Amino acid sequence: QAGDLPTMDSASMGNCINAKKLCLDDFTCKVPFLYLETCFPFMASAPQKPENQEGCLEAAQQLQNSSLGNCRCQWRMKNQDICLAVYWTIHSTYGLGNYDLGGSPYKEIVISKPRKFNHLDLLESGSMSQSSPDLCMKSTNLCTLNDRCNKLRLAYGEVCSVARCQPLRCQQELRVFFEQVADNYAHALLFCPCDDGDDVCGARRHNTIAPSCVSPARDPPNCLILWDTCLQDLLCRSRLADFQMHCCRMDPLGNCVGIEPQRCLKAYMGLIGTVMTPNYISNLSADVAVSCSCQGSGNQLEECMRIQESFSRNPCLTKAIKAQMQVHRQLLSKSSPTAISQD
Amino acid sequence: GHRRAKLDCHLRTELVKVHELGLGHDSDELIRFQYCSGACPKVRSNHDISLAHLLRSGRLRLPAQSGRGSVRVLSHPCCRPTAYKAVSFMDVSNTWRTVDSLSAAACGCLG
Amino acid sequence: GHRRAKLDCHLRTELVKVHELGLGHDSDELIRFQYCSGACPKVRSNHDISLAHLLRSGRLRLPAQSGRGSVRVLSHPCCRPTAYKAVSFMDVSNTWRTVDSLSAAACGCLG
Amino acid sequence: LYFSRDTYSEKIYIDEPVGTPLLYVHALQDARGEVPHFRLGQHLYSTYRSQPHRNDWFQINEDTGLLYLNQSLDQRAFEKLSARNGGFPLLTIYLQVFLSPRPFRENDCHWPSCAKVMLSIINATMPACSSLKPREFCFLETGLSFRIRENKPPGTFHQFRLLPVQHLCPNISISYQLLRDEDLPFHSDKDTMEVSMRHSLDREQKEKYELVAKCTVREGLREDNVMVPFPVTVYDEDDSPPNFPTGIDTASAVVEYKRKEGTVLAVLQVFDADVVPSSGDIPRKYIHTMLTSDPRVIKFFRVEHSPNETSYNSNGSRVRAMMHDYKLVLNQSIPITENHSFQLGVLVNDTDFQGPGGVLQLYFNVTILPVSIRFPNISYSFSVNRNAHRYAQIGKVCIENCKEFHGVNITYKLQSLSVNCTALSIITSPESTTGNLFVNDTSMLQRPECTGMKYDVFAADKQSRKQSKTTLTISVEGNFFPEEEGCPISCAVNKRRLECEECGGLGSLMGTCQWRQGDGKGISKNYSTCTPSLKTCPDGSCDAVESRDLHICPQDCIRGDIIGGHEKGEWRGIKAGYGVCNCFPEEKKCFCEPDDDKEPLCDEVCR
Repeated sequence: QAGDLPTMDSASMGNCINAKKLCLDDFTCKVPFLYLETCFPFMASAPQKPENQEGCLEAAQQLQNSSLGNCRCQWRMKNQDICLAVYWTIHSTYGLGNYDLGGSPYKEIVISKPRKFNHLDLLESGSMSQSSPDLCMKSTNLCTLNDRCNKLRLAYGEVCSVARCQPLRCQQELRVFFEQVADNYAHALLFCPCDDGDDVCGARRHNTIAPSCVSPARDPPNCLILWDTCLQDLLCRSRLADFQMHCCRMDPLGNCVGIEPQRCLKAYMGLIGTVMTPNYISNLSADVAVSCSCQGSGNQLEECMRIQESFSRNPCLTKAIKAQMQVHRQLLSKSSPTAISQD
Repeated sequence: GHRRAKLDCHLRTELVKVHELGLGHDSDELIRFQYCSGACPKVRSNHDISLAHLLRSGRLRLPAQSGRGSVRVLSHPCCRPTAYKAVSFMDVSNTWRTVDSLSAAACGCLG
Repeated sequence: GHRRAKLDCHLRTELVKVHELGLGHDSDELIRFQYCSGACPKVRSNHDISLAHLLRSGRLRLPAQSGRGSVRVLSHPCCRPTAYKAVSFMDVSNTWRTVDSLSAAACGCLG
Repeated sequence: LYFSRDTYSEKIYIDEPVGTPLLYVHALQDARGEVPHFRLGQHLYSTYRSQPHRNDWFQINEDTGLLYLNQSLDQRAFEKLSARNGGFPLLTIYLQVFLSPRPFRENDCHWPSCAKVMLSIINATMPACSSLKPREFCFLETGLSFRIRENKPPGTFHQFRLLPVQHLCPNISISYQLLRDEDLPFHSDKDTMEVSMRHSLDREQKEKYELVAKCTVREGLREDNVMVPFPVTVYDEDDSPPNFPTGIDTASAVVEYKRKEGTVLAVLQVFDADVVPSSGDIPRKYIHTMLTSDPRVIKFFRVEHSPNETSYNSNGSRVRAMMHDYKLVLNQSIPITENHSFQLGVLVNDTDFQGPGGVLQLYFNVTILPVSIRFPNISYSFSVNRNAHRYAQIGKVCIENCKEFHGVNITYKLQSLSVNCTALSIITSPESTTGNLFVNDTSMLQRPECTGMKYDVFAADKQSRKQSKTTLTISVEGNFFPEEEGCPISCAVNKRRLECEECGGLGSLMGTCQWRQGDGKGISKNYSTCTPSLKTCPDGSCDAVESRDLHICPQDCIRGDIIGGHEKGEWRGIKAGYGVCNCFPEEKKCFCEPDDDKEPLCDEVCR
């Protein structure tokens, strides 16, 4: 019986790799864990429905009180995929209906105050200054002036370029970029504000993650099929769960209770480079969507629409993106004080 | 000393806009253009010393190239890139482009 | 096409007296001094095209070199020897001398 | 049995008394006589669902579906539940309600046999009735939405009353109605405040009902109305047999010139008013088989099925449906001598559809026409300049309808009829089945006595060995002049008009290369370059003659490096270039740069 469970203290949450080691040293934990690994063999291509669902549920409940019960993974940890495999071995059992992934595998992170940009003064001076500096171009050039941002951006730019596009490498390098670049640079590049009707700025913002290479499918797949594809990939499933938890929690009134905008944006960026890569819908819009359709959903049209609308009609996400754009409008426009802090 | 070394063949960086590269790409995006510059005095051979002397004394009859000054003769190794790297950017139609071997990655005195 | 290729990097020969070499050997004996000259158009890279364009448009800020105009920058590979050979002669006191790597044996576009 | 909603919700305040009714869940029948029994999952799940919690507070009446508090939820209980809420301030917990007798599995809660109950627990006691706004008596903030399966027995699927608030504030007069429900298959009962179906529904008639529910709250003389959307989605079952949308079940398919594998010969459409099975399952459920045992038909033909969702108008709203395209496709190229016709039947089986008519038969009336290899009854004559270089393209010969042919392997051959003067060869360009005549031996052209040539041209189909012949007369024009010394083999090497036009090169028609002046607009398809013949090079295609030798037209055929501003062709060649593009075939390299880039022989800094 689940009974009264110890309160969850987030600080004590070790990562799941260590938790697994602890578990395997303790017979009462080892047996149910090894059994659970057969329930959702993440090494197999698709997690089929386990034959003996009862046994799996029981094993999962026994592990609730073990170190595995509330272990998490970190964003930039080594062997992240192994950690995520352990997490989902434990937590796949609790999916409440398959369109609710039940919480994020990632540990809580401290969202740092948005840092200023160095070299901003450089952009205003002499030969650097641009005739009509739209803020997306400015963000791009700010990235170029930062060693790490420039290096990682060139890395994905090369494998996502026209005539040399390698979709899988492009997705991988995009993930590396958004994971390893300082948040202020990643935010500036992705959530740069454009004036209404400025389609040049909008086109840069829309194409900055090279959508024609990342998701080259001519006619977009059905969102349910895309969702299943994502679930079969450890990283995509984890990023989707993180997004669901940090961007899609609405109270009955539909306002974003307990959603921290910066954390939601991090979850949104976490999906870039997976099969469910979200992007702006056009050169003239700040609305975002995942490229999938609800054609051919049959009786699951409502579930399909929910998946689609968790990106295209998500007030929490839209508010977070708009707020971030406003921050950058101040930071990047001329009036802002020159940046001093080093990267 | 340090000051002297700065004149030797080394990698330099210049921030340029893509359209300034003269490759026909019309974009305001900045890129870090790296190139090699500096002298290569140290490794000169007997050949170089004699050649320099003959050049200075005007002893060599160099065929003029049609209207463009004398044909080039170098009496010392040249400071040139020993490795290159591609540079990617978004052109004016916001398409990602990559130009191979656009920027120098390392320099050396060659020949 | 033979006519044009003559401008490309190739081996040239000049008959010079030993004392004209500037190596301090005082002898009137003639030697065949070979050196490399010519352009290297076919080996240029995107880097060279852009560097040439930036140089021409004065876009690169080159630090002045002490007393000899701005620092050396080459926007094309340099035509330099890729092999050398020694040359022997009898000096003014009729002693056989050999100077290593005095003459170029083959040329190439380097860098 | 199935739930009329996939998620129910209700608001609970702390310390509401035991026995407070919360909500009714409703189940609808799949077949008459089914009686629902509701069972509650043992666990509560919080927003942060990593750990379920035992359900000590909620119970359900197994027969009526009434969910109620069987233990008051006090402050201590609230704290215990929020501890597992992942730090989110608003506590939302989920219950799972199952429809037995089917065996339920706690964790496998999907509609239709399981519904989620979302309870928002407010960390405060229930406010006084007088302080509540009218809306709070009428509807919850979470929207209403209902699911009803078509063709199923009618039943009650909702009751309007907000049980907790109306239980704790009994003297408020509240009434509900569905607007304009007279002409709708739904009825809201004033007394029971229940909503039910008048009759079973047909999705193919109407798939979505966007109704409006009105609530009237009377307190003394004051009357307030609150209206909310009341959407009902009708769920599909495979109750429509496939049919022919235009009544056409037969199509004719003629195989004539287009005989290449993959050629679509004919298309027939099958319409299905249902949208189940969904696109993922269609290949398994919608089976088609070719009704033939003739191995030749199986060898040369295949049927491709591509389903697409469509929609049609019904009662003023769109209803989704499926349109299935069945294409007869050539599986392999057919010999040109084949000459017969037959009818190919194709059985289409909607295996999901139980009734009669789930199986249709399509007919393709296939006619395979023989195709003749014949030259038009004209004799070809071309002229060639004495100074033409090797690979100069003199002209093209073509059998009748050669532009139409696809998938037929035609080869052309030349046979010389003149003894002392034969300079030409011919090569077949595969895509357009034409014969390209080109100069192959220039020494012949330079002989003064060689003033003309005569050839027989043969066109043959490899497979059937059918052949046709015509005659070809060539006149030799112009006087021969020796070429400038030191000219490159390839025109493409030249970077300026002067150098270009003073030299010839492989493929040049008149002995001199031709200069193409570009538009000079950035990286453009119309780049400047020196070419043996403006007609064929550069034209973005490395044709059969050009691919014989890279020196002829490297602009179209290069696979190596292209330096400077450019865009590569899809497979090879320069699609667009900046300024002047010139090439060095030996080094397999091309350069594209503006002409003003004089070769920086010795820029001022290089001494």
